[in-house]
Amino acid sequence: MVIVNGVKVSEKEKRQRLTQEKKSRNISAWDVVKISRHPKRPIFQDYLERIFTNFVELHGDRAFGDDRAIIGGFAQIGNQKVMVIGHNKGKNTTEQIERNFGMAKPEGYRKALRLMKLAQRFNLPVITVIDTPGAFPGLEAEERGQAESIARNITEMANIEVPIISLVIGEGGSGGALGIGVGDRILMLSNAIYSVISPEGCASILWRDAKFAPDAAKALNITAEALYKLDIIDEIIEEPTEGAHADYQQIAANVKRSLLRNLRNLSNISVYELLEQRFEKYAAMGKFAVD
Amino acid sequence: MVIVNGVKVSEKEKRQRLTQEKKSRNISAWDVVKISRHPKRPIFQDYLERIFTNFVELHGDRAFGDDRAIIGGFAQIGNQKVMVIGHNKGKNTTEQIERNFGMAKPEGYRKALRLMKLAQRFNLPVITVIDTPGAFPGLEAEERGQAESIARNITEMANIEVPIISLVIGEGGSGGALGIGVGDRILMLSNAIYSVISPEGCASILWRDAKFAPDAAKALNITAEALYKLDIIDEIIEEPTEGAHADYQQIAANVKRSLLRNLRNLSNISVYELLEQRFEKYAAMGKFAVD
Amino acid sequence: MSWYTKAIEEKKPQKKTLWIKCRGCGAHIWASEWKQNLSVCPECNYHCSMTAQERINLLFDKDSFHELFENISPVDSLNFNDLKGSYKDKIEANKKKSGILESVVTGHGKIKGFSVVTAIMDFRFLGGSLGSGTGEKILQAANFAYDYGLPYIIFSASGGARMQEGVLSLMQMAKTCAGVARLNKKNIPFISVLLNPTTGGVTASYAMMGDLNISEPGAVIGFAGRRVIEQTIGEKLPDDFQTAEYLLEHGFIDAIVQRKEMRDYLANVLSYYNR
Amino acid sequence: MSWYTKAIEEKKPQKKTLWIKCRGCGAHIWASEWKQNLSVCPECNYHCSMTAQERINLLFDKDSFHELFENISPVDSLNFNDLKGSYKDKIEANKKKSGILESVVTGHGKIKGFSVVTAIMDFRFLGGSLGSGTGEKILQAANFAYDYGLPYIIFSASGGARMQEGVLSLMQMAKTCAGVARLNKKNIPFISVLLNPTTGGVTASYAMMGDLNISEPGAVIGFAGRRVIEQTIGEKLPDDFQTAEYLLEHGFIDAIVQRKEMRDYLANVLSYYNR
Ligand SMILES: [Zn+2]
Ligand SMILES: [Zn+2]
Repeated sequence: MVIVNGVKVSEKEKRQRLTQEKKSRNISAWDVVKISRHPKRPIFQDYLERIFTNFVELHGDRAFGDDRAIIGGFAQIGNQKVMVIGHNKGKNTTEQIERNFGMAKPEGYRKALRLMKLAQRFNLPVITVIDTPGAFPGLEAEERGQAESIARNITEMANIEVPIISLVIGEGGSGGALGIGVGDRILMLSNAIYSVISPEGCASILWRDAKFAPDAAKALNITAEALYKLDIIDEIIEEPTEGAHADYQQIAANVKRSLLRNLRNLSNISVYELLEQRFEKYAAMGKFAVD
Repeated sequence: MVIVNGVKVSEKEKRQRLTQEKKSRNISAWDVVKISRHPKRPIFQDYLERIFTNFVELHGDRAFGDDRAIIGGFAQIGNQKVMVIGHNKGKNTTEQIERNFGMAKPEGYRKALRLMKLAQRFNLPVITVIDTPGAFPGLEAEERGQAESIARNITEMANIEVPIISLVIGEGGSGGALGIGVGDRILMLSNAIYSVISPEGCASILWRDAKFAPDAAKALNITAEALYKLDIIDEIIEEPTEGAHADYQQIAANVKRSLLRNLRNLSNISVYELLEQRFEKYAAMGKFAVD
Repeated sequence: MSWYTKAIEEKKPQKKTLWIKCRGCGAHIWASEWKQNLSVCPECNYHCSMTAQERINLLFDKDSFHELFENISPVDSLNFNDLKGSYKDKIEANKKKSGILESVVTGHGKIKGFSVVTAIMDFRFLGGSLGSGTGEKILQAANFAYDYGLPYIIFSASGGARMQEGVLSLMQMAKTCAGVARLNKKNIPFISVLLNPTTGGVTASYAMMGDLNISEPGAVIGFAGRRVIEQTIGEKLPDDFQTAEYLLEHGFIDAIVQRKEMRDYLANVLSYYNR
Repeated sequence: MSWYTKAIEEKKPQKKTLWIKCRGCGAHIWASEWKQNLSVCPECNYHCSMTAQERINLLFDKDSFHELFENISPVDSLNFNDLKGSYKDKIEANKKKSGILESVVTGHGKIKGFSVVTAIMDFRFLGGSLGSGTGEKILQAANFAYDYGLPYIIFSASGGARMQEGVLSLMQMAKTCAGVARLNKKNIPFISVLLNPTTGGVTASYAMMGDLNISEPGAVIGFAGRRVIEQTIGEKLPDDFQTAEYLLEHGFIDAIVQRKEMRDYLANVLSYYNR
């Protein structure tokens, strides 16, 4: 017997569920990787400017620093007030260096958790926006508890008593992404990726050469389409054919529509139900054999 | 009308309450300061060895480091299992340097808070042992949130759902002492001091010269006797006449007896009542005029 | 803990003063311009301290502020005397000088329509030090916020605990934080505005415990005094040490807000409270 | 996230081996002495890895251990093929090699009389990697501890998430931590024992979230791989980087316990649980 996310699902059922979203696209997983990293691809800041109003940035982890690789604060989307938190890649070299290319350190994850608890105090839903090559793999990050900070976020997000929507807009790089990614809904742009390891990293371990990254990308199932099929994500937000960078207004409109719909759907659930459903959602993830 | 700790108290009543504890002692506040800092005065470690058994030291704040100026862990006193946390001064120069003379940094206060929450999880009462000249006044401590860490402890200790007993064995130095000092009971050795500022610091500000420290010591009301009169502390544990250093066994026995009695008294209070009483205790502290 | 108490003593413009010398840059500014600019230097943006009443006027909707617990004042319970005289005399002098009875003014009011409970420290009164009366008022106001489910905003400006009340003043740190802890438990927002200067025991208690910690540009915020730290480490500290900007960089301040934008900023933040 | 998966592959003594070469100091130790010393080098105290079964024998009261969820095993749901073949084949080979069906053994048992629920990772099975089956077993065991109100102890030894299951393996971090979060909420102790090596996604999830984090001497514990970090910072890392001793110094480990003292230590800690 094969368990698909906790329940037996026939392949037919699976295919039907996908039909509404699936577009016949003739691009490879590696093409998607390249689009997800396109230098002109809209970043968190672009969505902040186009979708959100009245952003009040809040700084600091109250213990060590203010990591610019993750930013967050109060914001409004339509008439809905939220806490929005996201990886902050930067649009040019200066910004990218200041923001460490969206690779957060422990103080970044700890700030994110602080803001989620603040959202709980203010009774606001949380939107997390994911776009990172991964958590920063540096000495000081390791020293100050990169692992601890991600582990704590993943654990405590399970108990945050307001709705959480996670949106993958570009690169969903491993633990660095999941560290703000434990949402009640996981949405993903159609050319975003979400992976346990970078295709290059995987290729250099399992193929002994990073140049096999395209093979690794395919094998890892990192595209929105693949992840929807695997029941990891809840919704794919369609990009323009060439990718989100081709039409900032269009993709922003699509993202906004999706966020508002999902906020609405989550708004009438009691805290008890919300946390039960969140638990069940993650408890159901994975495929394994029994006997 | 003068309010003494939230209620009108007649001077007569006050004196009666003190009679049982008060000894007619012909030593000045400054003498007490000197005894409290006596190089041979028993430190936390001495009580750990004499009163507690089965000590399991637990390390680290889970964010930055393991401050040796505050140590703590599971321990047993008589048959009672507790979490014990205290300032750790050191007995010789090597130890004193390693432990920074009992002057804790933010990571020390954060470790202490972590252990109090651990005590809550294990349902164990907390004993905090205070003996510090003050929180470490250094650049790195300031940078990493000396103020924040003390403030957080003081605040969160108000909500810790197990009994807390705070015991001042030597120097109760200002915020650095209070950072682990918000107990349901505050006990103090008869030659310990507890002060908002060191006598030297006070003298150099208000007398413009540190050599007036004896005057400041008297004015500040920092002895156990004075603080008992002011309803700040709950109990004075008597030392041998010359001071605790004269008889380690005797003072350890006195401390143990007092701790066990207070643990017993706190053991049958519901969590709700405990937190209410703790709130009322601190809400009542202070003397001011109304109208 | 009150190393700063003496260190900073802002000179407020007198009625007859024609110009103000800025403590930030030394520029001479016409008193009328200075006042119009909310006691902020138009040359260097130095934010000079304000009285509690000036801050009420600046931030609260007209006639919306109602003072609470105004009948609380200090007593010299230890008969504290130092070289310059008795605490008792200082209390009287400070009452007279400032026209208020304690180092904090408490009340409730509206900021652009949003009801809040507030405590506003006044640095003129004994250097904004935290005494028993101060602590009592701050706790009472917290309890008021708790009872009515209203957000609580404390504006701090203080040299720290009030030495002349001994450990009674130290315990005000625990007393005020007990109030904050109750608000936390009931999920009522507490906003801390740390003004120049906020130091010692005030920083190490309620002032640092805001759900949001907000400051004004250049405000000095610290625990230990600069001089004490320099003695400890044996070197000179950087110029921006213990400024609001430094604390923001180190993760302890959410935002630095210009004085003229504070009212809008607070109203905006309050609009996010969704209960 | 599995940089270590290949890096460390302990050679276990074969039946016929007369002596063992210590990976710590290179000394040659008689196999019988090695075994008697619990696979710890008598010369340099290097703690060599143990199988799950060896650890059960070492720690649990005789015949007290009952395995749970033993019928769960991996599936190659992505049809993952790399240069060296299919994940499917690897699963079968690892089952055969190790005699267990997943990288973790779960169950309940007693340590000196104290009942606990446990999950014990076995590094032999695919480098102790965290796959869907691993995550399922660890969560199920957490739920068992939750339902019965028993302390939960996880012994980790893992190269991290299992790449061959793609994001499914990444999500096991959230899945397992959801179990830990429920224990936290119910105030049920969770003790994490981090063994050599514990890295990547396992360190960044349940392994770091113990109410107590305990380790053995010299255990390598880290998030990013040493080589990756050296590439990032362009310098060589200190020798003790990412050892248990290093993590203790940096505040992430409560105690380092010698293998021969682990049983007593855990029993002692468990004796403090007072519900
Ligand atoms: Zn100026
Ligand atoms: Zn060896």
